[in-house]
Amino acid sequence: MDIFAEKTILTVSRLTALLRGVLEENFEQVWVQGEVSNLSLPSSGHLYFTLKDTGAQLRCVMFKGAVKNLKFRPADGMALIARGRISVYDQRGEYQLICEYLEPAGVGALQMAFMQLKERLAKEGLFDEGHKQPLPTFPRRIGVITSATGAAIHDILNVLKRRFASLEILLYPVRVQGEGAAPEIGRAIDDMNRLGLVDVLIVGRGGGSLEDLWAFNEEVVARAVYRSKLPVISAVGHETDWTICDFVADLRAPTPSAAAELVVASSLELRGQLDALSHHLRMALESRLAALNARVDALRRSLHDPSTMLGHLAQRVDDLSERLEMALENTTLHRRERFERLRSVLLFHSPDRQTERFQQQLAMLSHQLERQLRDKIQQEKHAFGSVAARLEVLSPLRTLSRGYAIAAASDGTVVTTVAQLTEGDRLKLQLFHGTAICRVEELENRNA
Amino acid sequence: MATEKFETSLKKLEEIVRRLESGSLSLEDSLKAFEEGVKHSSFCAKKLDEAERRVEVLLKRKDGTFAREPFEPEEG
Amino acid sequence: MATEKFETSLKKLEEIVRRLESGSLSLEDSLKAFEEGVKHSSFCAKKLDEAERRVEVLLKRKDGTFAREPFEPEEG
Amino acid sequence: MATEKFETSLKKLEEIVRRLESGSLSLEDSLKAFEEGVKHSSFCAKKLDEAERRVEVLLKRKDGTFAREPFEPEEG
Amino acid sequence: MATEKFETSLKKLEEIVRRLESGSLSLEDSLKAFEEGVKHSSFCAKKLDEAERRVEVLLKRKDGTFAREPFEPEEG
Amino acid sequence: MATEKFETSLKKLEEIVRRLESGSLSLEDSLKAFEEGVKHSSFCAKKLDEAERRVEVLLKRKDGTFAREPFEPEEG
Amino acid sequence: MATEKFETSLKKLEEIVRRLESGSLSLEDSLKAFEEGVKHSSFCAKKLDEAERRVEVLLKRKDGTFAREPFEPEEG
Repeated sequence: MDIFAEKTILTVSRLTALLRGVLEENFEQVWVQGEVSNLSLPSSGHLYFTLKDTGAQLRCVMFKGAVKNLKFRPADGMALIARGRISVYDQRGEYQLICEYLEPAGVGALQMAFMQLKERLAKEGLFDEGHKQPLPTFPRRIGVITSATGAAIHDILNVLKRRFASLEILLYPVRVQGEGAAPEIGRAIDDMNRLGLVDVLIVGRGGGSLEDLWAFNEEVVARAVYRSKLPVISAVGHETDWTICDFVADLRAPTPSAAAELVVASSLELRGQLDALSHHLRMALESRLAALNARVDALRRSLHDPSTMLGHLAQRVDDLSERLEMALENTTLHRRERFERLRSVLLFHSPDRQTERFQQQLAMLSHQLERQLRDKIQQEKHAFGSVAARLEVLSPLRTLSRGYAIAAASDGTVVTTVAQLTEGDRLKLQLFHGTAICRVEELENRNA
Repeated sequence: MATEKFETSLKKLEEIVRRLESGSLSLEDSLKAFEEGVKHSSFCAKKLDEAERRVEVLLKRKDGTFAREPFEPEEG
Repeated sequence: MATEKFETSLKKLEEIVRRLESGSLSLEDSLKAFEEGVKHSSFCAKKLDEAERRVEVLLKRKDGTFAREPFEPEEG
Repeated sequence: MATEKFETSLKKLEEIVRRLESGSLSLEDSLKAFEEGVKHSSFCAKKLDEAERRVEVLLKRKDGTFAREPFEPEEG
Repeated sequence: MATEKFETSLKKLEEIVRRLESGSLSLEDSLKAFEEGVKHSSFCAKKLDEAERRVEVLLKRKDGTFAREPFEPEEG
Repeated sequence: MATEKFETSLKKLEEIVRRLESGSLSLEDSLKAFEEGVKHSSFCAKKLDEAERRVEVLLKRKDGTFAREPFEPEEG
Repeated sequence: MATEKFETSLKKLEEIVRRLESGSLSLEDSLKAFEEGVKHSSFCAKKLDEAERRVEVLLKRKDGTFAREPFEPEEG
């Protein structure tokens, strides 16, 4: 119908019905990409949102039945690719896309689902470190939840064999991929907890595609792991693949082999630790005993001191005794020396010498005394002798001896002339020998 | 008690070693601690020695109970 | 007394050795100190010998017999 | 007196020796001093002999016998 | 007198010797001095002999008998 | 007189000899002087003899006898 | 005279001899002088003899007897 050919006046409803027919006919199946805004999910269960890009926007709705099948939850700002048909909402006169399928733009739906679940569980606290349990230091029995025929159990047993670890393994066989795998895994975890036969759980499988590993990204598994009282080691796929299960688990091993290694290592380490502790225990006590022994020995050796002290004291006493004797001997010796010196000086100065000197002096003086006197006498004798001799020579008696006589008057006067005489006078004649008294008889030569 | 756990015992051993090494114990206490340590050490060693290498598979019966059986993995 | 502890005795021994080494004691006091020191020294040596014998016994047990004896460490 | 101490006696002996060596004593006093000195010397020697015997006994004990005798050091 | 001391006598002897050495004494005084000197000399000799004998005795004693005699030095 | 001293007498003897030598004396005086000199000489000789005997006695004593005689020098 | 001294007498004798020798004397005077001279001569001879005898006596005394006689020289 050419609505532009003639002026045909249509009612709004009519026109709207016409437009819907056109749109529904031509846009029965379209893919459109845009950014989500104004997202709302009322209690009716239908999802309403707008897709937009820089130039336009498109009203979208997804009915409850389709929403149920979504692996992820759309959100404002999310870039989406939507598949659906265009229809018109008569009452408002708006056209809208009735979405049958949605997927995140850029990533696959599974990834988006993974991310969203991860985000949600993280928000809920399922990944909190605080909730994680430590592995038992000594796991004696290990529960392994995996396929009985898969690579995982094979790898785990190989590791145990290789490491000679004495551990018990209890396998709980489950499907690890495909429909129903996740609930089975979850149930297995719960069963293991209930049975209480093991100390730790290894949950996992070998590597595969994202789809293969998907069971481990399912919420049911995550929640079972979270619920588990037994510590859970998640060991899914290869090293680069992380699953939700990995995040929730108490420990994540990159591979089942690695999980086995962890468990074994802890067991071996434990043995080493015990040995070390036992060694330290012994060493600590022995070194303490040795130290105490050394200390006691050192002290005991130091106790030998009194002998040395006694030796020193004895030496001192001996020394003093010796000095005492010496001093006493010196006392008498010095006095003896001093005394002997004095005595010898005394003897040297004995009066003997003085008397001897005096004797000599006296002898000399006595000798001189005698000689002087003798000399004197001799001298006088000599002087006298010569005078006496001269006198002898001069003696007048010599004249008399020749016959001369000296006549002396009675008065003694020597008569030298007759004049002096009178007859009858008495004369005294001195002769050489003797005298004669004579009388004068006659006088002659009176004048001569 | 028999319910003493390996971990508890090991922890006590550790504690004892630490106390002994600190040198703060008297000789008598050191000896007591050592004696206790030896007991713990022996206990732990015994526990470690008890473990055997055994691989079993858990089979779920129809009635919901479980049974353990030796597990022989298939080659490959 | 029998309650004398190794540490007390050792401390006294040390004190005695220090006093002896200080050289400030009279002969009489030195002798007394020495006598007491010898007593303490012997006491300490005896205690250490006992301790060593006890350790030896414990270690012997541990290496053999002990491991098989039932042991239940007490809760600390 | 019996209460005379070794150190006192030794000191007196030293004093006597010093006085004797100084030469300031009279002969008579020297003799007296010497006699007294000899007494002190003998006293000291006797005391030292006693001390040595005592130490000897203690050391003999210490090396062997003593350890077997019951000994309980008294609280100081 | 009997209280005369060796030292006094020796001093007098010295004085006498000095006076004798000075040569200033008269014969009479020399004689007197010498006589006195001889007396002092004899006295000193006697005293010294006595002292030496006593020293000998004391030293002999000290080496043997004395140590066995009980001795308690007096407080000084 | 008895108080005449040896030295005085000797001096007088010397004087007498000098005077005799001077020759100034009369025979009579010489004789008198001589007589006096002889007296002095004799006196001196006697004194010297006495002195020598005394010394001899003292020395004899000193070498032997004297030491045994009791002697107490007087306080000077 | 008795108081006449040897020297005076000798002098007079010499004078007499000189006068006699001068020859100036009469025989009578010569005789008198001579007579006097003889007297003096005799006197002198006598004095000399006396002196010699006295010396002998004194010397004899001194060598023997004298020493035993008490002698107290007079104070000069």
